[in-house]
Amino acid sequence: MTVEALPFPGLRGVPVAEVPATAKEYSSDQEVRWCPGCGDYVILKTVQGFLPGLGLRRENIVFISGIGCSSRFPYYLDTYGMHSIHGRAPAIATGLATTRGDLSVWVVTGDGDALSIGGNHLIHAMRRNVNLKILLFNNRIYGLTKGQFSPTSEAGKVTKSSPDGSVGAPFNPVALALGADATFVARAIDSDRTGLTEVLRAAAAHRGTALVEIYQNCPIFNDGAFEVLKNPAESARRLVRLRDGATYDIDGRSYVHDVRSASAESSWALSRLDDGSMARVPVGIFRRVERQTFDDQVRGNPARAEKGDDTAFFSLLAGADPWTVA
Amino acid sequence: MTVEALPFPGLRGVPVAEVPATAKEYSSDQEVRWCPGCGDYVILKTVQGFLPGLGLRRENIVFISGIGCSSRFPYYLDTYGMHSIHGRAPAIATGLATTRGDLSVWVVTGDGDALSIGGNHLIHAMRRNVNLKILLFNNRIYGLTKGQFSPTSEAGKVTKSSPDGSVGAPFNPVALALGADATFVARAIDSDRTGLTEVLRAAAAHRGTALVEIYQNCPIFNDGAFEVLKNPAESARRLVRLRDGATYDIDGRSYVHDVRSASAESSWALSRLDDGSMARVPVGIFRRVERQTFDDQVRGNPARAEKGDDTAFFSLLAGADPWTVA
Amino acid sequence: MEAKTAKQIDSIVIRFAGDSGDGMQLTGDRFTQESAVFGNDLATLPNFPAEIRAPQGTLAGVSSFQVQVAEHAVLTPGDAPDVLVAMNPAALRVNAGEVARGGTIIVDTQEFTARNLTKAGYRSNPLEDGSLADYTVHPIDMTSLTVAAVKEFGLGRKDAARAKNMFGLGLLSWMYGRPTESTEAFIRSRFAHKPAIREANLAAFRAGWNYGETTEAFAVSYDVRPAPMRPGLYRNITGNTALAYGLMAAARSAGLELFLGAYPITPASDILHELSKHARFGVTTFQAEDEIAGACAAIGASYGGALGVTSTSGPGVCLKSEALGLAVSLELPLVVVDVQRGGPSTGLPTKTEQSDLLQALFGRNGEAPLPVIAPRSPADCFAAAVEAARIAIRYRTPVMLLSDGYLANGSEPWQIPQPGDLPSIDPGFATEPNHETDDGARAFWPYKREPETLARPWAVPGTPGLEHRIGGIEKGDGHGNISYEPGNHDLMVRTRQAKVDRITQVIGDTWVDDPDGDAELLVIGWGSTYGPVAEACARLRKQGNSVAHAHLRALNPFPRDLGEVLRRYRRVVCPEMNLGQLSMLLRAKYLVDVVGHNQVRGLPFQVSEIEDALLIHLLEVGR
Amino acid sequence: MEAKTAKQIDSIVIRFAGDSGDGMQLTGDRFTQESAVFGNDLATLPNFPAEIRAPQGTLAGVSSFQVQVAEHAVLTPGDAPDVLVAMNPAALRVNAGEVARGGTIIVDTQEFTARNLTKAGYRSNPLEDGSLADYTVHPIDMTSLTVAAVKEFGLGRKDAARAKNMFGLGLLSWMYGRPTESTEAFIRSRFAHKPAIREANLAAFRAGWNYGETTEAFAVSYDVRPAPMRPGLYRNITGNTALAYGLMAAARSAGLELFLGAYPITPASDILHELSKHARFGVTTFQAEDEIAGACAAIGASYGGALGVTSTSGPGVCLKSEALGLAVSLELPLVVVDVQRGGPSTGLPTKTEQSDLLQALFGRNGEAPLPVIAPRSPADCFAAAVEAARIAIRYRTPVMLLSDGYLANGSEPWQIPQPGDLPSIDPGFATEPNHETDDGARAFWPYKREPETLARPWAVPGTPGLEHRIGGIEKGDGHGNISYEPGNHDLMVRTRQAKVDRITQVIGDTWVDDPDGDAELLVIGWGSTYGPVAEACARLRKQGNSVAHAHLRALNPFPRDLGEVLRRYRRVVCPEMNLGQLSMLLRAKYLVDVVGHNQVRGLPFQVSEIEDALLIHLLEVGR
Ligand SMILES: Cc1ncc(C[n+]2csc(CCOP(=O)(O)OP(=O)(O)O)c2C)c(N)n1
Ligand SMILES: Cc1ncc(C[n+]2csc(CCOP(=O)(O)OP(=O)(O)O)c2C)c(N)n1
Ligand code: SF4
Ligand code: SF4
Ligand SMILES: [Mg+2]
Ligand SMILES: [Mg+2]
Repeated sequence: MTVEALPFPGLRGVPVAEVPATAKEYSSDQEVRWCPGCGDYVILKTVQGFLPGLGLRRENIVFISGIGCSSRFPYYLDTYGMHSIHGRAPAIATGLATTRGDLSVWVVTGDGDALSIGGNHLIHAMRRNVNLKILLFNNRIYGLTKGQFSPTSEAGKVTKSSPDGSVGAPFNPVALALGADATFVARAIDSDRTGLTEVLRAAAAHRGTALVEIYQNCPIFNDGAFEVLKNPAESARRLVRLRDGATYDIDGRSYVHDVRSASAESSWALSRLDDGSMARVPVGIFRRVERQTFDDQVRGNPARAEKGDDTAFFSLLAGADPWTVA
Repeated sequence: MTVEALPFPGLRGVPVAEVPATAKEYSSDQEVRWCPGCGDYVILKTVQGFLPGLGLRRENIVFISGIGCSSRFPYYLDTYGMHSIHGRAPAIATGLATTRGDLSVWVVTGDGDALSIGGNHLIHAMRRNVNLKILLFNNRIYGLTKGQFSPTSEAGKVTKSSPDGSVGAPFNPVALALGADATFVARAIDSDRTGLTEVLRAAAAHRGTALVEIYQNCPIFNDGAFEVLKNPAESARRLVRLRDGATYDIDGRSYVHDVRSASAESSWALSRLDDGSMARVPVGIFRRVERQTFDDQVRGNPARAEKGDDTAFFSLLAGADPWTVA
Repeated sequence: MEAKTAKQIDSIVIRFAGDSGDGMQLTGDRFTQESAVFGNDLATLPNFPAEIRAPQGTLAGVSSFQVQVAEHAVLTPGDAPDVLVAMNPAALRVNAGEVARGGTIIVDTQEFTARNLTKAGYRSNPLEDGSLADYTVHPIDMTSLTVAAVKEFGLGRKDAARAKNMFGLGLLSWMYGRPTESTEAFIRSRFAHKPAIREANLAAFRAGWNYGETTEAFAVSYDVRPAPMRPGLYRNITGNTALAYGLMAAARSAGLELFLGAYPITPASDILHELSKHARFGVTTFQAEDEIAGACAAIGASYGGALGVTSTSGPGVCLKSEALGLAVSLELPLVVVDVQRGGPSTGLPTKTEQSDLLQALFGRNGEAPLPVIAPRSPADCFAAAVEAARIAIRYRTPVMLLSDGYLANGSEPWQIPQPGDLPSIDPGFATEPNHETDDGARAFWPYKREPETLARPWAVPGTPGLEHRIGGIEKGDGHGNISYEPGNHDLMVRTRQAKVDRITQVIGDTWVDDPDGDAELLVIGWGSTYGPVAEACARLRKQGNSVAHAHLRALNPFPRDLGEVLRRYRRVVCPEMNLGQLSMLLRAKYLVDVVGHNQVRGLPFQVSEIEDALLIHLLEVGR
Repeated sequence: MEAKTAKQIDSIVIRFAGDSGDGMQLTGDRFTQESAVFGNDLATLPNFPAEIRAPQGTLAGVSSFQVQVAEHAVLTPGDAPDVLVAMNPAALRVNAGEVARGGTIIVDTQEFTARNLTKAGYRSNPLEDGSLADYTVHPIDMTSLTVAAVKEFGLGRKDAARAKNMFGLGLLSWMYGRPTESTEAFIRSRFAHKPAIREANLAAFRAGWNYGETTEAFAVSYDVRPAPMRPGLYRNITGNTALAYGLMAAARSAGLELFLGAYPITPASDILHELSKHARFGVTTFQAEDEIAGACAAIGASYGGALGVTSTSGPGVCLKSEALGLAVSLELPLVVVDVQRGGPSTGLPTKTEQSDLLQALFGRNGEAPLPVIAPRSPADCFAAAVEAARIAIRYRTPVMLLSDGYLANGSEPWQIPQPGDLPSIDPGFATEPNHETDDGARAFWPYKREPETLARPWAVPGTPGLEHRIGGIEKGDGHGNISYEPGNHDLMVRTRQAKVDRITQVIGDTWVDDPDGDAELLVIGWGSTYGPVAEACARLRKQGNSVAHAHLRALNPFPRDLGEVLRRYRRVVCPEMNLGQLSMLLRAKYLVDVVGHNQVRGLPFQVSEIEDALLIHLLEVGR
């Protein structure tokens, strides 16, 4: 196997292809079954269009998902894939990424999957900094179960399970990730192919857990949730495109955005810029710092290099005080 | 039942006693069974000493814990209590607090219980802002299972389950809480009775979820973890006692601590002040903002006030299209 | 034009099928409702894909709704549809094979384009290639007729065409002489704020009716007369709604708040949806972060003196299992609703199955017995929920209520209880010390039991003088403090089992239907197989066979007389939608050679299938 | 002084008991090790409180270690200790009642202060009030003797006194003529970096020996000669260690990385601890955030081509159950270790029980069968782990390995395998397409099965051309794409069951010990009851009775011949540390009236207890 150094540290160890597959070859033979107009389609297209650029062998890419509309994603990509159980994709991916440094491992999850039932695995993956790329399709609703509010739904949302309005403030996924000390946190919008591709490339390049929140429209149960960020008249005013080193004014204070800052000061301030009204919504990269990854450390454990031959093994079995019966 | 307004909004609705119980009356008839020297003893004493000051009826106080050494706490208090299952105390307490506005509900948990297996319930309780007081006994180790590293153990820690050193950065519980948009976050030290009492009182006064991280010594499996914060020579230099409105210099920048700030800027900066070296460790209140509580909102749902008499109920059962068979 | 003739028939099975977006569930619901109001007995079977809206026109996107209406008691939605309404080629393809030979098929020809035929996998047009020769086919351009009928309301073509399901409903309503008032009222209220759409739907509905009345194509209409039913007030109800109402009724009877901790999951979510509407009746619903939290919050609520309930499906039961063990140990009331679906794992989320029975009984660590109750029909979900709650409260125990996907979404007429019909339930909260210590002091012992039921006291926080601590570590008999004593553990394990066994006190004897009294074959079932099994037995009896039918509502404990019942027959057959779970329990407990008849297809049994299987057994036992 | 006499005995049961801080586990371990090296057969039973270190001197804080050593084969740690070493009044109080009448009790008198006596609940001093008249009591001031012996090393009194357990060990070593080299070597290496403590412990140990040798109190020493054992290299090993080594051996034999995903829980944590030491042997341990993540990470590792393992105890199995359903559906190798403890709920965390058998079999939604294997003794955990892993790999299935708290911490001599002893295991990874499509193209079908085993291919990421997607929704036979087709579901449910049933191919026939051949009574057990059952049978046979003993290692599927075996006997008795779980399975499957003998005390059966129970059965069957 050729193992080449790529411009992507996040993919170090993953073999590159002689002839990378095309976007079309990344599409599986399975019929795509989301609702007409679902934001998941454009994300799928963007991912299929972006993967060839990584130059990897298709067989060394794995997509692991939980349960939800978004979690059908792996079926549509002609890579290795697993559609697992609700909320557990980060845990499964952790086992895979830790044992297999030669794979590029992606997680696809929804706002319910990642932040409701799967919240704990998500924050632990970020804390450990496993080399995983997590795509969180946030449509602020439970799509697959037909429209209950999710932990990112705005407070007071009227849904099937909250006819009197939902109670409780929503999570801010970016702030939560920062609180868990995530090394890479970004946000993108389903329909913004350029912005999404850019963020995906940065995520792939990042060595460690990369959380990418993708605002995704669910035309059936939460249509237009992000409409103001898409319609050209409004979006220019509302979207704050993040650039490292640029200056942003927040609450009368000015912040030079430093994605690599240890204190994550600008990242934090920017993460809380949107108070839920979407008056100003940052997209792009909030944070991108280096920290040893969990899987590199496990695989790099010096003890693994010690001699583990048969002699050593059978002497381990024998222990300190064996005796012989003649 | 006398329901008096207390100086503690967090206890609004909880009946006060004519003659509050004494510290001694708060101690149950069960023999305390922690190891000699365990930090849990002093916390217990402090809590027993502090409870009478709330002026409540003993029977309206409930302590709910998970599993761990710390989670034995409820057995030793002569209030209502439940020693439940590992990690789930916040969820159980949520059900109780939501249905019973007349109770003062406390959760006792450990760093493993709250942040490992129970991480998800913890962040959701804080997101929802249920009126619970959560005491997180952080000894940076799994005590009850005899000494494995926990999610707050320093990276590289050598324990029974990590002979080659643990892998992965620890959680910063305060930062995690801020990321989950907790309305009240504080830290105290087991042996600092005054500081702990002060924080407990503020927590009791807070209406909403109050997370109190308590640094607790485990002399058996992680002895002296917080020693530098206790020994008088060092502690003065290292401890940063938080006061609202005071100014703190962090990374060359100066912050006026504002516990009530919506952006939580100083809270965040202070939460990250300790980089793990304990060179400067803030104790006291990081954040204390008001937000509607989950349980108040649920109980205050205007729909609950609508007439729900037998006529209404049987007409509900009949539905829109009943018919009569004669 | 001369008046058309109406032919008398005693029952009919109709299936509406179309794309997920075609509104087939609604159409079926309305037809059902019309029939219910008319006074027929009926049963329904909705069937929809796991995808929210699979690509239009594909086989995967087909959604259907079947209903049987009859002038006699009806227990199943029917095996094979007599009439299929297929709104597109995919719907025809998926469903045609199941239509009874000689049945009627009505299609919307507009959708039979080359493209749609290909999507459905047809190589030639079935309306033209003779492949439907065995059926009476009515090709109708419903879309165009609908669009024409609603032209005046100024809708776009797409919106106009969307009303075609009402056209179909109107046609069928005419064919079977259904009363139309309730549907018209429904349309008016549903689209109250969208006048154009309201009028279009009304117009399409009437156009369908008129189409039947006017055109030559339909020479006769049919008349299914009302079924004899016990006098009373009725409504049509689905299992999930009935179950939700049952829980509310029980809480009401006991004077308790009802607290539901749940996480959405198909096919249980509608229980959460239904209960969330009823805050006014003292119902609190908590959509938890996961199933564990849902169960735990319910335990917390029960600890505080509410009726705690948690509802889910099989995968959720997995997650709740540790918490249920805690509830067993805490001995607090709790109702756990498992609406079973196809497994294992994610399985077939929208399909039905009975494969969680052993999980309900044994899916916890240690000896952790809990009672299990299963409703047998959609409407029976009400009574079963009341019973589950009553047992939970009286015996201070979690109770598993095992519904399934078929019961959940299926519907049937239900006689609505009247004030006074509901049993009163006494929560019997502890209010004072129950024990005298050696030194004569009065104390509260949280595990001192009521001798008859072995139930422990329910002492809720806020009660002065009864402060106590409970937990999941083994507790000392009586005083309830932690105890590691070997003999105590053995005693407590046996006592918890004995308490569940005592529930035979309230569940009554086995329900057995053995009209002839000389049957040698017993069919025993549980849960939703009731309908097909009972109907199969009825048919066999009509043919002169003797067959007995026992149906279990309590799966744990079994009724006291069950062993005796089983031993009365030469052969015992147990049909289940699993690989033989109840069979195993019966064989183990009674050493009776119960023979399973098992099917795991995600669908309810067909009556004919059970009939056939039983016929063979009848031959074998020689009657 | 004249040389003391040594009396020949064939076995002895010794129990060391003291405060949690007194080092009783270590003392017991060392005595065991000395006896093992000496060549006795032996079995041990550690017993410690759930609290880390309950208050000193209290009954709750007592920790004990029992060992039986013998010149013949030994299967249990013995019913009643012949010798009790009690380091304080609490230890005496808790344990004295179990000492065999006429047995020996050695106490440290220093601890028998008024305060300690009260703490232990004594009203008068048992050393003085005659209550121990039935025993030979040796009151020795061990603390003072130890302090005096170690004076020269300059330790504080507390540290000095701490060596008193070594004094006790020295004394017992003298009494039973144990070789002392291994303990001296052990002390030297353990305290290599603390010279004062090292020397103190050595001195205390020798002082104890000399005390026995010198004083009048002990007139005789005892001689338990080496037991005959098959020639070979032996060591003493606990169940948890053996289990960990077995997993490593299996992975090694298969050429796979071993990945353990686990969350600490008593009594399974030591498996995690042990495996975490062996990175050099290709072992990765992942201490997960919870049990769910532990199981899921192991599934991820298996998907990537490692041997995924997850270890836990009953409450953890609850949490893993949804993930295990996924593994059943994915059909990937996985070993799930459940070290059973007292339940339900948190139960008795440090005690043993066999009450998770039904959970192992049925604790998942839907029909989710998986094989279950149970070791029967501490050393057997090695072989059972190898077998579980082999089945998991060969049949592509999760396998449940059911150990228990007694096996986990108990120990016995184990014949160490030599290179070449281990079976070779072929993971048989898929490397190329396995299917030809209609149009003649080569394709990879992830659910196309090997006809003999019904196992599906294991195609790991990184293999070119085999890209495929798997998941927990029902899969179409062969191609493995999502399928909602009813017939396919029925087929897949039955195929998964058939695959597990085929494992009879490799598990062999039922292990039956029926030396006389004319027994009418069969005792059937599983797991850790092997020792007491086998010993009870041996005793009964010595008394001239015929009794047969079958012991199951595979609980799912059962061996092919099991029904036939059961039917050979007039009576079948099944002793279990639960309320009758295996009994139920056997009764259901074979319709044989298996009679349970059940005990749920958190402790292994006593041999005598089983003997007594069987005697009654023997009388009843008339032999
Ligand atoms: C254990 C379990 N609980 C619940 C469900 C039901 N369920 C499936 S997906 C889902 C939530 C989907 O929401 P989200 O993750 O936001 O994905 P979306 O469908 O919106 O893409 C739920 C509750 C399940 N499949 N498994
Ligand atoms: C489901 C489950 N998993 C694991 C355990 C074992 N367990 C009990 S407490 C504990 C961790 C204790 O650590 P922590 O919460 O920090 O409490 P401490 O003992 O340090 O106070 C673990 C892993 C359990 N009881 N239940
Ligand atoms: S329900 Fe919403 S998220 Fe799901 S497929 Fe349909 S549009 Fe997409
Ligand atoms: S192990 Fe540690 S935390 Fe637990 S009781 Fe002992 S000292 Fe306290
Ligand atoms: Mg969503
Ligand atoms: Mg801890």
